[in-house]
Amino acid sequence: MAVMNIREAILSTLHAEMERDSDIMLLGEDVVGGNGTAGGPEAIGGIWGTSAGLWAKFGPDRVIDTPISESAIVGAAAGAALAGKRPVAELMFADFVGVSLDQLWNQMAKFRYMFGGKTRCPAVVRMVYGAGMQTAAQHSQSVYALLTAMPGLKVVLPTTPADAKGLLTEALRGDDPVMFFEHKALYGVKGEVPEGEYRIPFGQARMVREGGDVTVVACGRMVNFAEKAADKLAADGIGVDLIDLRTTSPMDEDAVLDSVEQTGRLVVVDESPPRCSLAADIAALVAARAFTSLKAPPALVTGPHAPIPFSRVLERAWLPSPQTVEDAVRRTLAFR
Amino acid sequence: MAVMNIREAILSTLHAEMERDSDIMLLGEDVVGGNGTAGGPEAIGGIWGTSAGLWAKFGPDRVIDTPISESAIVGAAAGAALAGKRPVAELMFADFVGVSLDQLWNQMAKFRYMFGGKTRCPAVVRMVYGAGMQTAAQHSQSVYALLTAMPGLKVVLPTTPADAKGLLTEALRGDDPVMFFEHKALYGVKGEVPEGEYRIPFGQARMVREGGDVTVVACGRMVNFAEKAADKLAADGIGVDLIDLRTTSPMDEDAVLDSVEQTGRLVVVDESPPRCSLAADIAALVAARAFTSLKAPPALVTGPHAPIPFSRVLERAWLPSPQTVEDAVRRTLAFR
Amino acid sequence: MLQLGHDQLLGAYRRMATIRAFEERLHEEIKTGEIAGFTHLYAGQEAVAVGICDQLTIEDKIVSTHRGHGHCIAKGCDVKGMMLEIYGRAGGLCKGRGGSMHIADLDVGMLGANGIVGGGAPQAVGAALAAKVDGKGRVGVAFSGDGACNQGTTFEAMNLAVVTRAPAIFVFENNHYSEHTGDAYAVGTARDIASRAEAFGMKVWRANGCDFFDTYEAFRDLLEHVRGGGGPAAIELDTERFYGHFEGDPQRYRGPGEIDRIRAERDCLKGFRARVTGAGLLAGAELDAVDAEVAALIDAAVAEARAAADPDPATVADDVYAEYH
Amino acid sequence: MLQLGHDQLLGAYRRMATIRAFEERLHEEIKTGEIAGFTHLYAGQEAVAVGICDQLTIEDKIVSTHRGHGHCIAKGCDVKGMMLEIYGRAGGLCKGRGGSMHIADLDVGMLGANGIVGGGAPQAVGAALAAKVDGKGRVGVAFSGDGACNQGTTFEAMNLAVVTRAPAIFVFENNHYSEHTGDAYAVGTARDIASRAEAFGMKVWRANGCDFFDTYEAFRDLLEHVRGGGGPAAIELDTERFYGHFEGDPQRYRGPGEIDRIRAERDCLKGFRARVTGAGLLAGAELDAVDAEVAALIDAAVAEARAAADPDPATVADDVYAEYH
Ligand SMILES: Cc1ncc(C[n+]2csc(CCOP(=O)(O)OP(=O)(O)O)c2C)c(N)n1
Ligand SMILES: Cc1ncc(C[n+]2csc(CCOP(=O)(O)OP(=O)(O)O)c2C)c(N)n1
Ligand SMILES: [Mg+2]
Ligand SMILES: [Mg+2]
Repeated sequence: MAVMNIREAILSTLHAEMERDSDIMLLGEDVVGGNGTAGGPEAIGGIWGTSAGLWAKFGPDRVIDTPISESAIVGAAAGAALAGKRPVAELMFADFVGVSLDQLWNQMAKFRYMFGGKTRCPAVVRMVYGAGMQTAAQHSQSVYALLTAMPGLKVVLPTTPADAKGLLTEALRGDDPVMFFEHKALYGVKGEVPEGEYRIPFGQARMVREGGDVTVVACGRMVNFAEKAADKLAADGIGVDLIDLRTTSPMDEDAVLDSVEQTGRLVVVDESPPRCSLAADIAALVAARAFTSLKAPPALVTGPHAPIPFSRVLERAWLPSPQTVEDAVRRTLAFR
Repeated sequence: MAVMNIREAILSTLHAEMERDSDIMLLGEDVVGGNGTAGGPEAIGGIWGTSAGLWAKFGPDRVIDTPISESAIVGAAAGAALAGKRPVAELMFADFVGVSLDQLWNQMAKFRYMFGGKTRCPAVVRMVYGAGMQTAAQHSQSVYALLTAMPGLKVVLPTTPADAKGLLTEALRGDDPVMFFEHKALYGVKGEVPEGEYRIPFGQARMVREGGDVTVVACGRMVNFAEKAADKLAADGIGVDLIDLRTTSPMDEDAVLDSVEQTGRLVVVDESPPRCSLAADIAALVAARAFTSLKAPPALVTGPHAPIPFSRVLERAWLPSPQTVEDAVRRTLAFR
Repeated sequence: MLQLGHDQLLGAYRRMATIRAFEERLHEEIKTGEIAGFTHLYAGQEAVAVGICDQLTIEDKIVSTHRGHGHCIAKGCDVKGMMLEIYGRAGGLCKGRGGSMHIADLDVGMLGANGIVGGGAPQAVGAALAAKVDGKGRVGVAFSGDGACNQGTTFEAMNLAVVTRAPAIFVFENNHYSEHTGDAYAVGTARDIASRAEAFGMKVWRANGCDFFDTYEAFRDLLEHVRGGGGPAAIELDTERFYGHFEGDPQRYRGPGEIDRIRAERDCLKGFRARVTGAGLLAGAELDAVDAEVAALIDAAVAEARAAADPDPATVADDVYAEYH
Repeated sequence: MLQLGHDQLLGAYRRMATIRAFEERLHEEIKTGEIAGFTHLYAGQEAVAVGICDQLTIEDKIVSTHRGHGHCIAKGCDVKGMMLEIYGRAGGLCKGRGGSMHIADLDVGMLGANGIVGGGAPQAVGAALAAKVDGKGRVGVAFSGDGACNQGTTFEAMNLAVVTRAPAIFVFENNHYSEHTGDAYAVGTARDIASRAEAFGMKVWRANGCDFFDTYEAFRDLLEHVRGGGGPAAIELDTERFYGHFEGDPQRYRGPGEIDRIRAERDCLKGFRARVTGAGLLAGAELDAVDAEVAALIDAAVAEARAAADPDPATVADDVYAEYH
């Protein structure tokens, strides 16, 4: 086991997998950096530090800086995947699905189905998401619900360095398009990472802790918030089943349903506005499939139906927090 | 009252409102048709027949044919709205939100909020949606959930000619961006339409019928399917409260909750795949806010988690139907 | 023209004639009401698809448009499989899931028709970037219409290809209409599509897309440039569509006698026949024989498609993923 | 240059100096950690924003970029309101909801900075189409960087403007970098952005964006063309950014001595001062007095911003809609 942060886990996994499989190629804006400048290529190496050294090792045919053209980036990944490669496209911010959605949704996601199941499109689209750093309305969004809704895509959100490695490796070995979400506020999170080959199958949630009194389902950075809440609740003798979904498509429905069948109480924490959200999706799942177990109404902890504001205090008010999770748990437990 | 179909209701409303308000302008692909051809402008007049005669009456500055450039169409509407006009942009198919999402989601929807509430962006984006005519995976989708999820947008889905008039008029008089959905299989639906000014406030559902045994919530073409199911159920003495949402953002939560408080049973019918859908949204709403009234698990009638297929039999298997709605109602009622 | 041998010429004729017969037959079949959805016929543009695809190998990739039948046939898709697909049958090339607008066959390097105008161009660049990694001189080809050249994706794709020196080829089939709007209106005032590609620094060619030989020769030069590592290139073909935008289009935007004129003066099949028989390269009887074979093939395809089984509704959600836990 | 009177010249200097002082002060303030998020400084490009906006009226609309402070100040946004906004205060121009990347003031015709590269160009065309309906000779202006010129929306916007003959103006500020990549790499091999606009059939101008007078004069001609109904036009300005892409950028992509050189040779403020004092149009002391006033204004703005109240968290979901039932 090596200790590293999520950024390092992603970078080292890309290095290892690109070495192993010469079909993997990487493209995006400034993933090399410095092209066409006096400083020369790799003057930067990816603005998030997740592609440093790849260009030098694998060359310009496999590590490609692109113009600011997200539709072309994702579309080229789609085409390269159809042509037999395993492209990894990087969206500098997940918000840029706005300028590339068609290639994700109507192209990549649908090829296999439209073409009668005879096609594989193993493209991985890495995208940096999430609020908490005052990057405001157009650079802070968590668009996983939008993509989870789209048949043909898989959606992955690691929250630990080990999961980052295991899930990225799995994405690069599979045959379907994968939306790989990296939270900008989690890159520095450290943890132990298994050495050597390490894969985590999609659709298997991580049981972060078992407490038995209430089921809290979360993903991404919200898992950390929920953990903090769970710590405080534990001090009062309240036991939380905390489920980190890891992948929202496919989703580990059994993990959620099994837990709710025990606890009878559900809190979902989702870094997004409430409407047609992942939180709603999970609450509906539980209401429909664990109805008789439910002892209290499902509680949805989300942002408000509003864009994400810039100001520190407003952004904090927008986001769920350990406190709002804790409050929701207590309210849910108080329900009779 | 005049009898007309939805297509005619939309066209006549556009004529009337453009006459009344010189700030209204229309833009889209082939909304005039024939530009740059021997046949000349208005050789066609809109491929859906919803803009015929507007160019001749209001001239080329207010009725504008565009190249195939949906981002520019929606973006130009956004800009014209900021500049004080009331643009109506047409997306020939709602699926083309894929190539224009940024201008809808990160621009139009967010201006007012990002700019501190000092801005209005009264753009109406009309888009043609829905399955049932074998237009396959890229021309059949019902993308209202995706846009309902986005704060700053209003989402409207008329199902009758009267509603088409009343809701479109309201959209053209309001100060917010409105996503106006026209189902391609509903254009020919006929009905009575009030003469003169007629507005329907957003956020007020239409109670299609009151039956008291079960609440069925639907929108768009699914309302018609639900009505057929309700007819059959009525023959067996089962009374359906059928709610046509009309607008999904804002949504008439009270209409849904009030009905479920009476019936204790909910069926939602949604022409879309199940994940993070409007169906899930409503089921979650009810589970969270009418928990104690619920006597059975909410039933979600949606398409499967798959793109929409071309083949007639497959498309029929994909879509909800009067039969699947009826079955869901019976299952819900059978639940003890 | 003289560089093509007898079999090559006959093969080219066969493919063009197959496309024409396929489309003309569809035009009739659609009237029966048995084929629904959108069908966009390629008749009139055959010289483009065949003049280009005849010079590609099975390893070269093409990406097509909503008007894709011609590209499919030219690249080698099975004609019966296509007909079954358009009828929505289980035995169709895409099991009835795609229909006319979404035919693909990756085994022959046909990466898909596309219902989204402009959707394909970036994908062709991706295929070209894949080819570049392999270093075997393969290319990625994007077919686009004059309307598609206005879509942002097409521009982005051209620039990306130039920046990365991808062996990508942009084929602009200018049939002068995007739906019901003329290129004189929609393609800016410059009107010429190739000059846009030039502004990205690409080498461009222009040819008569109703003339197989002109198309073939221009594309031969272009292909030599691209395969030789000269970077991406574009070609604009002046061509004609013989039918409406989609089946059902009243075509009120056409000038009086326009269709008669283009059919009389710009029919690539008639032109081909006149040239090869005039030069004594192929005999009229040989071409007649091909016509007869093609007619029989299409008859058989339609008969098979009409009789074929629909997909099993229970399979509606299959094939969404390679695997989904 | 001689056409500008004393007050116009002094005003132009004041606006350029205000932008420079605003940005240089922000560069310092950001180090205190009190300003978070992304801040992109406009220093070095002042001659563009001012050379252009000085010729626009309050009824003309501009759409800006992520690097928007200069455009805002040049178009007349309140400087204190901007500073408060960048500090995220309740009294900010956008109530603290937008921050540096989303400053707008519709009352002065500034339709917004934009965090999405390429997002603004179609909106400027929309504003231009609105102006066309009104028929009063107003224009819509899109500022775009050399990086933004590769985004599909920018191309679509140019074509749409040409097709509709909208009084739209595309201002390409080529500062030779998009983030950490050079224009020599990312803008195809043609390198010149204006020639792309030309390929759409637009009239184009090119000027030295570090020279106020060159920019001013070229834009004057352009504006005459557009206001006169000549259709859309584009101008490419060769300019420089003095700081990193965003605050915190290590700028390893710069050549040795590059920043010193551009500051020495291409500083539009120094150039302006030399020209106007050399020609005897303004006295050095007048300019010094402006510098002092500007410094005082920025000091006051920062002091006010530091002391100002944050927004009330309870308002987080206000202002999403004009009304929402
Ligand atoms: C993104 C998108 N916008 C609009 C359409 C509707 N549409 C289908 S074909 C077409 C015209 C295409 O014209 P062109 O590219 O010249 O191809 P042609 O039909 O002439 O072959 C349009 C507008 C679409 N399918 N996709
Ligand atoms: C759609 C989109 N893609 C990428 C980015 C990230 N980004 C912000 S600024 C920038 C570079 C822009 O370069 P340019 O247009 O030359 O403007 P400059 O920064 O030089 O003023 C990039 C890539 C973005 N904000 N939006
Ligand atoms: Mg065409
Ligand atoms: Mg730049």
